[in-house]
Amino acid sequence: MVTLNSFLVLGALVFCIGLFGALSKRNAVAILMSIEIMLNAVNITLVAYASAFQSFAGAGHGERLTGQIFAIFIITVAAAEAAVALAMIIAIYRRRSTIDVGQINLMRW
Amino acid sequence: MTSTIGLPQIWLLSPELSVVLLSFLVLGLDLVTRRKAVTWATAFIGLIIPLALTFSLAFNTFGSRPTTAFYGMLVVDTYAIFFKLLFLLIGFTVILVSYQFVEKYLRATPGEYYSIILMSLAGMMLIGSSGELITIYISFELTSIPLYILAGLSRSDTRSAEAAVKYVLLGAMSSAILLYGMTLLYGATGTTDLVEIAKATTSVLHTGNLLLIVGEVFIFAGFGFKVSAVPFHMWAPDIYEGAPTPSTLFFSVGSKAAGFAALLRIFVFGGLVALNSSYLWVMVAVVAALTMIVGNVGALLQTNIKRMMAYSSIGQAGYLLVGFASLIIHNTTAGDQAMLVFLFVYIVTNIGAFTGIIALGDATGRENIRDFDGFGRRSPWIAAGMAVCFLALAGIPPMAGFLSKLVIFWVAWGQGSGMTILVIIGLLMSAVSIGYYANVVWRMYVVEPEKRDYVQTPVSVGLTMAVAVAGVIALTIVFGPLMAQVGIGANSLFGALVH
Amino acid sequence: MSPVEFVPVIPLLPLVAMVIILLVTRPLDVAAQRRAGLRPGPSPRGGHDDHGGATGHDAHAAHEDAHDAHDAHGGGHGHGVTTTWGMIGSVIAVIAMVGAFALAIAILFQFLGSPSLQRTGYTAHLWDWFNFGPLHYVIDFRVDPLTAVMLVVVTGVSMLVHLYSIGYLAGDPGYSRFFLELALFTVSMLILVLGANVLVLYIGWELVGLSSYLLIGFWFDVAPPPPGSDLPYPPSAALKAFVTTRLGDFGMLIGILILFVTTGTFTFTTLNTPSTYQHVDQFTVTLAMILIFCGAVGKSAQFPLHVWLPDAMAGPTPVSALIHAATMVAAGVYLVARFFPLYAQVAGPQSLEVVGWVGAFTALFAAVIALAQNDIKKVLAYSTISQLGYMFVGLAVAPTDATGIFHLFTHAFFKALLFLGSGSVIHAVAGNQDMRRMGGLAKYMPITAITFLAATLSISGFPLFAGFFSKDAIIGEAFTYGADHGGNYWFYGLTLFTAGLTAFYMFRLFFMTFGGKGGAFGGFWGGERQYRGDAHPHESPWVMTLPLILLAIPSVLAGYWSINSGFANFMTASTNQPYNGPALDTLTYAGVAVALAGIGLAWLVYGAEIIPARVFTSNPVGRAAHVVLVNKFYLDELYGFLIKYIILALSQGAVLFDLYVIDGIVNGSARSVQRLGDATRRTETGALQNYAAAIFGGALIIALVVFIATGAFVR
Amino acid sequence: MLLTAIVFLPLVAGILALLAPERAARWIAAVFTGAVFLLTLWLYFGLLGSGAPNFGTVMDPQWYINLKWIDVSLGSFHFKVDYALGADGLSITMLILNGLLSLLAVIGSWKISNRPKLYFAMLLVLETGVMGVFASFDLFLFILFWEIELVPMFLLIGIWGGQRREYAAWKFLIYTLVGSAFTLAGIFLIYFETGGNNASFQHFAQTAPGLTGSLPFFGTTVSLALVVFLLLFVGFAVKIPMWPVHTWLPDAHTEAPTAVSVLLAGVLLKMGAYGLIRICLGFAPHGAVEFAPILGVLAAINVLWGAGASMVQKDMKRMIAYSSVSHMGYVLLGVAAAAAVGASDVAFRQAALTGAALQMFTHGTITGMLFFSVGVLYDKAHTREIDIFGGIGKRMPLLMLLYSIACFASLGLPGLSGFVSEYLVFTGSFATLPIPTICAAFGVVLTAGYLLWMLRRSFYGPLNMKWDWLTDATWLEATPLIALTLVILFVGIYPLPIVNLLTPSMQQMLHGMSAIVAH
Amino acid sequence: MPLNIATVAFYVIAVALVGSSLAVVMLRNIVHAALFLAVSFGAAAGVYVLLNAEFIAIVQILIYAGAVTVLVLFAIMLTQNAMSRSSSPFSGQTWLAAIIAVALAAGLIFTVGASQMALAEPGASANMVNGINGGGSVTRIGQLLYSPFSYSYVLPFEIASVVLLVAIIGAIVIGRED
Repeated sequence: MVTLNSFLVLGALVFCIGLFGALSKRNAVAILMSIEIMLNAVNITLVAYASAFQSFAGAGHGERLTGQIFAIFIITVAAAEAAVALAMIIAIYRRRSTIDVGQINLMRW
Repeated sequence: MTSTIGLPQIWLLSPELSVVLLSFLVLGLDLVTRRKAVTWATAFIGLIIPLALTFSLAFNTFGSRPTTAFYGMLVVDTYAIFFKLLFLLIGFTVILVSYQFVEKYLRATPGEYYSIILMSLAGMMLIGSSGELITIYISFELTSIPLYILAGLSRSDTRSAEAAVKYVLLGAMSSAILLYGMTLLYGATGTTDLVEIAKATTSVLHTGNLLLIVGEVFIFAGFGFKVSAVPFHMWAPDIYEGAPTPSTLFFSVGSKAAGFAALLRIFVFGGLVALNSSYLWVMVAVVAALTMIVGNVGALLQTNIKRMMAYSSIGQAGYLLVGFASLIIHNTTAGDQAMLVFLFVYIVTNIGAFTGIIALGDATGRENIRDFDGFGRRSPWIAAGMAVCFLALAGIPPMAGFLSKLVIFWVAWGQGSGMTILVIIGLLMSAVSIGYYANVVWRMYVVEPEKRDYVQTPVSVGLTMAVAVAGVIALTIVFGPLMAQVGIGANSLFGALVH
Repeated sequence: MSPVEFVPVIPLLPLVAMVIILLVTRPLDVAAQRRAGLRPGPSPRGGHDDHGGATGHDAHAAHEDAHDAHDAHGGGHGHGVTTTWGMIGSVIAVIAMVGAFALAIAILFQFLGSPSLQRTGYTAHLWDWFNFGPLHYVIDFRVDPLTAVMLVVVTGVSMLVHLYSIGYLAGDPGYSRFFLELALFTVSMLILVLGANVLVLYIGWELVGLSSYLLIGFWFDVAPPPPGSDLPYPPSAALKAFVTTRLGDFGMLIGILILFVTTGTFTFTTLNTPSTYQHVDQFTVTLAMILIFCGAVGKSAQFPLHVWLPDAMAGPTPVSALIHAATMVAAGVYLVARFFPLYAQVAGPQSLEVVGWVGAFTALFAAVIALAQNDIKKVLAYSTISQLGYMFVGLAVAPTDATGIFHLFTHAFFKALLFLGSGSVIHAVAGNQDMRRMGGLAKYMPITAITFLAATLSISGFPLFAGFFSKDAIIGEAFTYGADHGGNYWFYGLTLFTAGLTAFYMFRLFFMTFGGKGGAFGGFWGGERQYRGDAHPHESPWVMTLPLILLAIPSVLAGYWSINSGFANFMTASTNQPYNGPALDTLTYAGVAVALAGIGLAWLVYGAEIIPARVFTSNPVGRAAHVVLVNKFYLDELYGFLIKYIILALSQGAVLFDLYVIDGIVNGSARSVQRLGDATRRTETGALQNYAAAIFGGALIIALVVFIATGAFVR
Repeated sequence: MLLTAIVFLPLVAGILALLAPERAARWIAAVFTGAVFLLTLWLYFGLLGSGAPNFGTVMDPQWYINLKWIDVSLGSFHFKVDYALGADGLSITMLILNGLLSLLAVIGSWKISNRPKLYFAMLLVLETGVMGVFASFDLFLFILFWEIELVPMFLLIGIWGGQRREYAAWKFLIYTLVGSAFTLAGIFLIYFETGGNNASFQHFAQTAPGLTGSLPFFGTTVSLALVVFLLLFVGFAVKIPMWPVHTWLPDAHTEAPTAVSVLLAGVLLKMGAYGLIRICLGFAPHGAVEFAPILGVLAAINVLWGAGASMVQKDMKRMIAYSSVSHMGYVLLGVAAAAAVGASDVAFRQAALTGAALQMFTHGTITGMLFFSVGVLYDKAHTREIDIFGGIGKRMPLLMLLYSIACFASLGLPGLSGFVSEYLVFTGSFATLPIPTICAAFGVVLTAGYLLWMLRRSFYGPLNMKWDWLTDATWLEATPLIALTLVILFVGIYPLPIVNLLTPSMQQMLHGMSAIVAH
Repeated sequence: MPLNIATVAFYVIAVALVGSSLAVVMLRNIVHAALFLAVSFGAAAGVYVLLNAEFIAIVQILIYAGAVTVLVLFAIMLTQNAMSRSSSPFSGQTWLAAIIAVALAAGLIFTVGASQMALAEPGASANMVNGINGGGSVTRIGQLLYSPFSYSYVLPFEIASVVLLVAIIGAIVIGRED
């Protein structure tokens, strides 16, 4: 039986996979990809909740579609953020010829 | 709650709206004129409009107004107005102090620069008056993305680009954890409206609800990143150091204030502190203690003044978190009020401190603590103002910094035995903090400079410093009325709970 | 208005003189000296050396070698001229002292003539310091028979010493300063004896210490004597005197405090009333009295705190006469006498036993050391210590304080005379103090010699001289005491033996100085042939001989006051106990016999030189003893060792503790905070993933902590 | 108004001195400190004029002014800081002392040439801070003023100090701040335990006897009042300074310029003692009573430790600094004795407490004089090493005279003020704390030892020809010394006025303590 | 337990999602990873479809699988030589990352399963994928996003527009060649 929990667990798993990538990869672009996976997981969770709350339609604002709306905003903003982040990665690549975050450590201590 | 959108609702939104429109205008000026002064003046003078509109909101100049608009997503209570004013103050000073920097060091055109700042400012102002999670998130991103950009704006400085990359990637991660937290909150309560969340937490849910707790922890982590609370603080030193100095000033005051504005809005207005307060208290208290310790201790051996200021701002966040902890433990407005006052004073003093750093940085391009040797003679007035602000940050009387810190600790002590340990840690860390704050004063006044030339500072920087110092002194004198006024704002935050 | 009501005037007179000298004559004197080129003017660097001050002596003093420097002190041999202003100041001081002395005499006679006044005394309230409930800290003067006697002694000797000093110090650049300090001493001593309560007494007590310090160090700028010389060095001697007496004062202070907290009063009349102590443990009082005696031990140079007095001879000789022989050192005796009712009636017998033992031992001890000294003033110094010991024995063994005080009274005169006489001698032989380079001076300075002889006879207890009456009374009382206390004749034996020693060393001194083999009257009256030095001795001027003559009178005659216990009855009038002195003819004969034996032996060895002095040092035992005596039983060395290796070592320990332990902790914690700061810095690796890991790991840990706090895992 | 003027006139002068041309700075400082000194004197004489003078107590302060400053309720508590200034005998004594020493400090640093504007400005700000401490009648205002003094002192040592000024200035700053962190915690504790609505001195004095109860402490309990006392005391102990937190003092005093050393020893240490008496003793008497025996022992250690350490110092100033440690021990002893409620009569405790307060005054003048004397010597010779000199009394007779007077006053010679206070302390404290008193009294012997030994080594003896060129103190240099001599002599001979001034406030305090004994 | 087509679909999609996400983080070749990212986004869209959120699914495909993936690929191409191929793509703290990720996953799974929700008494245990019951929510979503007259998220919507604007400016300013 596929219950809400199935989706939530799926979301949590994917979130943590993305997290693992974000914490372990050295390539800045790969980190960005991992972050996108994390955001995706958040979206899955949100939409799952939204679906679960659909049966309570009318009980409050937005007929419990809020989760879906939220997901849309997240997708939008994530895209914008990705654009800015990629621009920055390219900018640093121009200067340092590397996008290995292990080497992007001029500033420390 | 009105169901339509009309003039009153637009009025409530008007400060933010006007800031956004101003940013468009400034952006457009690039096409029309190449004179930087024009752009600068437009941005600066234009900010008077949102300021006026905010005051009209504060004093209800157009008749009695609703407190919410856009279906509860925009909440214009006293708390929101307080933060709007605070952010406008930040906006004024940051723009004022940026003039010379824009001339000399900027990668972007002035129009782009000021419009980015203004958009971020609009985001900050919206955070303070958002009554709903989605709005908060979006406002939060509106605040953050310009900050990422600002970090990377320095021409020919590799460190600036590095700071930008670090900031954007870490910021995105913190967004992710924040969103996950919001999602869990949504899952637990079924709504993103803070008032509804407050109702759900007070009526339906029970203490010990893990969904709620994990959601709260993640939200705290997300905003903890913004306010640079330990262990989410690690970005701060690098980004402060790498970013151009006016941007750093903007991070250190704007970003932090926005983070706290959102944190308080969600936790207090959203009624989260009503449940689980004892567990949340543990969380916040531990983080507060760590933040104070790491911030103040870490600053001691820094050589770069901006990096030192980053640690300083971490330490200051720790004091604020002490206020937050005392707010949570007994769910009283006292902690809230103390935090707002502290934030206010912190912002004014930090502006002054950074203005001094900018003055030297603009003139010489140097930003090591060592470079401040003999600054007291090379630029007596700026140095004096800077010294006053540093000492206020350190909490040395009679400046308002002492009083605000006193209030934070006073309130915390009043909350009971657990908090006293936190207060003692805080007091000891204040004593430690003098080690690096006074060090700057020491270098400015005691150490002989390598060369005795006079450091030229433009009027704008001098003016900013004058405003900051006057502010610090004025805040000291009117501290009582200030507390009372801020108290109204703090109380308004608790409004949702009584519904 | 009777004389006694003017008693505050007595200290006031020298005080006024002192202030005049300080503010008027001395600055003018210094200015005059500078004009005359007698002292360095404003330095070439253009400083403002224009208000003079305590520049001692003479510019070349520092360059002369130590010996000469010392010689130069023998009373201003033409190194300078006394300026008019200096002379005016000294004359003012003398006039003030004459006035004070006259008033003191008047008061004494008033007391003698009024038995009621003898009983009640007279109290003058000057001003309050403060009052706390029942505790009164007030400045009061009180005159009773004891004080009246002391007033006469102090003002009398002081007056004569002032007069004498005009001659002795003539030409010294510090002439004005000397009179200033001398007047200060007189004021202090008068405060001491006039105090109606312990507070005032203590004030005077400390102030005489100050004056003593200043006057010992009068020649503060001389070069130290060469190593090996036993000449005292004024700066060191002054320091030693002050600190040593302070050590005694420490005990005294504790004793005072015990009395104060048990009785709540400082006033002597209350303190000396036995009924005050109805509810006080006797042991407490005994302890307090022994502690108070510590003060006396220090001030009166009793063993083991006597070491400062011989060194104090570094001061000018008139100072030695006034302070270190006649008055200040007797203050200890005065102190015990002041508290005598407490010692005798309230405290346990142990207190007076301690007084007696210390006194008796010191008397013998100092007399023994005096045997081997060659410095004329040192002999007199040890003699003083010894005689003070007598006085304490007298206080300890007699039923009243009169016996001891009477010896104080007579001793003041003859010992002052001895010192002034020795001063006259030193003056005559160009500052030399070594008796081995004197001899035969009688012919050169007959007045000095004859008066000196009178004093010597007096101190030796030669019948019918003053010392005979006072000292033999003590010896007699000691015998009675032994009879009353189960055959404890130790005091008697010691005092008697010491009397012999005293006679011996005093006549040794006399013969070595004035006489010698082949002199007239069997060696008593020497001349050129006996003189071993190389100066040109001469008789002193009249200002110096006049005091000698004046002092010789009481030295001879003062003893007759004790006939029929007159003095004792005067002293004890307030107690209404008629006093019966020891009727001990046989014992007196014993004392006289011992004295004569001592004189005879001295004549045999030094006067006629029938027995060579080598006899004492030619055998190994004698030689060893002589070495020990010359070195004064090595007590100075012992104290030096204690100070260096105990006090200074402990102090150094404290400093090191501060430096390494406390500051170690302080700096260490500062450093560990810094190290923590460094560690904190090092966590900022610059690597983005570490930061991210901190964010998520931190959130995870916080969540876990909260989980545990909620008990989520338990459920 | 008078107190407001006294507190803030120096600040105004400081700002003026910064703005004025360099030559005028010292005149501004002199005129203003002089005026302030006269005003502080008027504090006393103004009261004296009115028939039976009422010098005030904590409950009944004179020259009282109370303006609302901060007054907001936070939760169930009231955060209230009033601008409350007042004075009782204790305050007036200290205010006069500060007025006098500040004036003399300005005169004593007349010749300063390195950045005089900043120097005098800092000196004046310092005066404001100290005046504020002695005049505030609100605990929060007190702590506010308490810390004002830090930065001027830090800079004064740092800029105009000696060789190791950096170490000394930092040590002073951190030490004091860490100490006052605890004091602030103590203030919080007492504030909330007494209702959390009022921080006025009167309020605390009234509620002090009610400060009972206990706090849990690692499985056991300690009395609340003791905790309050100890927390408050830490900051004061650092300032006094009490062994073992005294080690900042020798460094700070040694490195500070002369006038600053004078102020540091003369008034800043008194801030600690004032806090101890006024706040610890006055507001946490239960705790004081409990702690008194230990305080007595610490006092004795202070006296002996300081004296011992002075004995072996090579640097004149450092020696005097350690002597301050020693002499402040007498203050501690007096306070301890006043708190040591035993069988003894209250009169003894009053004597002890008055003695302690008087010792604060006398030590301020005497040590000030000692530091001035060393300063005169140092300005000429540029060294303070005792053994390097020798026989310089010959070249500097006036200095020798005045220096000797200061030394004798310090070692407790009757007729000079040091004796009065020390004697008073001893007579009072012996009743309750005999053993510590005996130990402390031995300090008097040691004091005589090291001070006179120092004089003997540097001033006595044959003139070391190396110093043949030394000139005597000028009139300008001698002025502060002579002024202090007069004060020392006056108090030494006729201490009644100052004791009368102190008595009512001391009595009030002891009255509070007696109420506890009755409990 | 009824095993209907939707359930099967869920598991298939779930496996694809987890697998492709793992591939993204595990693969050495960054280009391959980017391609798997597209797969992952697509799988997520499938999940949305299962949850009756067709609009989200479409947006997901368009923005994520389309735009963002392409953007990422461009970025990868532009920074082609940035990473030396010999070295590992993982940083030194891989194990730490793994521990954090696993622990966090465990905690989150524990949390979401164990807690009471304000609205979900029947829903939490109900079968969520009874079948695809047709659209219908798109109109509502549209209304909710920007209707000025009924309850809608018009304020965040407008703010989002500014966010996009600022992102554009930022990308231009940052990406501009000096």
